[in-house]
Amino acid sequence: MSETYIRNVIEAALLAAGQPLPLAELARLFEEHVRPGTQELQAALAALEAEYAGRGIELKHTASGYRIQVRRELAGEISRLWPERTVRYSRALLETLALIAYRQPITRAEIEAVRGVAVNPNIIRTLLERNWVRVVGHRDVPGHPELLGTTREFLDYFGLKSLDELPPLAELKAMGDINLQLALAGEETAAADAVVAGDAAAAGAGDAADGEDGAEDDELSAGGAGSHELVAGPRDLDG
Amino acid sequence: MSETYIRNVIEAALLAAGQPLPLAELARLFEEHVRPGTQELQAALAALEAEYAGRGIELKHTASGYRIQVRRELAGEISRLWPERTVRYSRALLETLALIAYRQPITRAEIEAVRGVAVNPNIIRTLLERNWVRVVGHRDVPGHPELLGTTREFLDYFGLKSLDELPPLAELKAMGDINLQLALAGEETAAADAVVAGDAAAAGAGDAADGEDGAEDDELSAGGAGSHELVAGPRDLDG
Amino acid sequence: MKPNLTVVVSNAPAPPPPPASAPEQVEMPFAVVNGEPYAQLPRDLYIPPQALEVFLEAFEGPLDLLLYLIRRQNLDILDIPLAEITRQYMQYIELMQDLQLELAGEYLVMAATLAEIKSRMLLPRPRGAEAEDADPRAELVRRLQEYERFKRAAQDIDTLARLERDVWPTTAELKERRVVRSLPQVTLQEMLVAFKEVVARAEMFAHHHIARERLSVGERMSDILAALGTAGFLEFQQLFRPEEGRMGVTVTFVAILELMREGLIDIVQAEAYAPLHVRAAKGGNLHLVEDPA
Repeated sequence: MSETYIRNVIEAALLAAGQPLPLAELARLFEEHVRPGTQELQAALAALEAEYAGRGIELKHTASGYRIQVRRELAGEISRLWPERTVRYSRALLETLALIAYRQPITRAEIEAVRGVAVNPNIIRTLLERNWVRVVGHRDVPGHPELLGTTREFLDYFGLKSLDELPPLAELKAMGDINLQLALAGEETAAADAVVAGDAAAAGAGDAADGEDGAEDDELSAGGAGSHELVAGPRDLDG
Repeated sequence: MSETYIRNVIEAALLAAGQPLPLAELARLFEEHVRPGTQELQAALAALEAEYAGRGIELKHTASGYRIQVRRELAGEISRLWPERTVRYSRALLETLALIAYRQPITRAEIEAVRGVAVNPNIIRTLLERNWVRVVGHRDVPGHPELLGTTREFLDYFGLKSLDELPPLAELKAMGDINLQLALAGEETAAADAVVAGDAAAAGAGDAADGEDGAEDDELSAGGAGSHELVAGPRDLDG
Repeated sequence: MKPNLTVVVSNAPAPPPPPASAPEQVEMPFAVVNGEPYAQLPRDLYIPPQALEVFLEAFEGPLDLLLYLIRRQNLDILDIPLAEITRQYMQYIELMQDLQLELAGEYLVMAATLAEIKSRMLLPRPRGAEAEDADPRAELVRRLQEYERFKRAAQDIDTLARLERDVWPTTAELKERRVVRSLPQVTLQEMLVAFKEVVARAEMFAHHHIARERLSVGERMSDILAALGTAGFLEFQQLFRPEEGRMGVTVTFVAILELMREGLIDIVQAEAYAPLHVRAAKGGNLHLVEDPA
């Protein structure tokens, strides 16, 4: 097996396949008695990758395997092939997707608890139809709500090898010991003085975020009970 | 516009489009103020064509435009991306293979004597084609029947260093089928690894290993046309 | 209705440009009018009602609106001036109601929650309680942070190189597809089970025995025959591989004896003390591998 031959077959196969190919499938393209080993295949892939440096295409390793894709740098030019095709996704959809991706398996009620609003059923349907999300089971609580998780297509679509490659989630900061009296007294001026404090994401240590879903559920349904009082409540506040 | 840039955009577009692109459409990919002329575009296409010499893909100019396609020379390899449904080997084939492995060198008549049925010539041919079995000589009796033995590929495929690693018959007999499966679980994965293809397909083959008895029975009873041969066969041998 | 509009404008001071040290979220465009994004409320009195509607509808819920109010003023999320934020929140709620926007129930729930927290903050703090437990804002802060991190995660996901927007899959057609059958896979275990069964079946014939174990001898016999098939004629010594050690040599020797016994090979010697040669047999008797005798 010459290196060039292996590389040529792999390149042609990745281009012909129309979907990512795992290493094992690349190996199967060769007759058994001339089948290259994993190292040879990986060397060929590395050679391809090097060849594509400085070109408009690149070799990408995603969850389902290897694919050759057009580089992001050429997005402007290539998107002109399909002027009206670019799909934009709403913030609501992306937030729902983010919750499913980072918190899977997760129920719709748990998503709603974090986002503080009901999830439009169309959003879940779109995610299911796109095959980014699937029902991975049911939570063992009354009503047996569906548990949602992401798919390999999701990873492929966003160019990820695994969920580990998702951008890291911002850390939660603990409130710490804030002097309540001070906070109350200083409230009016606090707005004016406000230092650069927005950096919740940057620092912080432990991630307290996990395993609180139950609490959120409670909260949401508890809050939902008092909905008529709400209209009156706000007025009093200003007085 | 650098030549490299023009070539990169054209290559990326042809590969992303999934259909032939005419020159005019290629030109439209570039911003108006940097749009290359026909000559520049054609020079870029010629450069691409030259680059693909000796590769698995080629640039084709058809009535509807330019297209990058897989070379015919690789049709065999690339077609393996879409294989026909895999058939499984029959029990008859596995028994024949096992007898050749354990009792080599052995003639077809000797295999038939043990199995009690005629060996379908296709079975021997399949094993020879698969390169698991070879003719190692001829027995010096009338008809000079071929003596069959296993090959190095056979050992490689099953992850054996030598035939000594096959468990002796006494040991096999002592083990129940379940124990056999347990005892061999380790070896089996080793075998799968050795073949690189040790993935989905191999696993699939393993999964499908059960419940094929119906087919085997057919074959056995087909062979059973010669159920009188069962008695005759061994006698021939004795002669 | 009008007075409310004025109130909102006066209460929405132009936010200071975000300091360079805080790579926070850029303030979301507050409205898009005729394709122009507005990051701040226009100073002039007339605001097209549709623009406000778009602005208010841009919020993903009460947590999002609260975050907007907090971030707009660069407030510390861990130390929210609750009275002020509540007041601003209520103004937006009233505005939405005045504009007769369909107000999701969650906005009203949040209004009630804010009112409740505010009133609890006026009460004396229970002694000995943990600071965070005691702070009535704690739960709200936690929810705001939790929502914000996923809001940001959504933005991060949106910046990933996405297929068909940022990067494109490639294809090259294969003109002539051939029919390919993939080879069946066999496990060692399958083969062993097959062997065990065929032997078990064979043993039902009384006069048939498959008992002898000569695995490696059999393999060596095949090797020798194959070598002779290629070379035709080999020096006796060449059949041995000393590097295999005594066991290997013995196995080879037994294999040669066995092949001779079966009449498959001949050993010839041109003259006394000349090297022995081995060749495939030209004549001889039939000897069975499984000689029942």
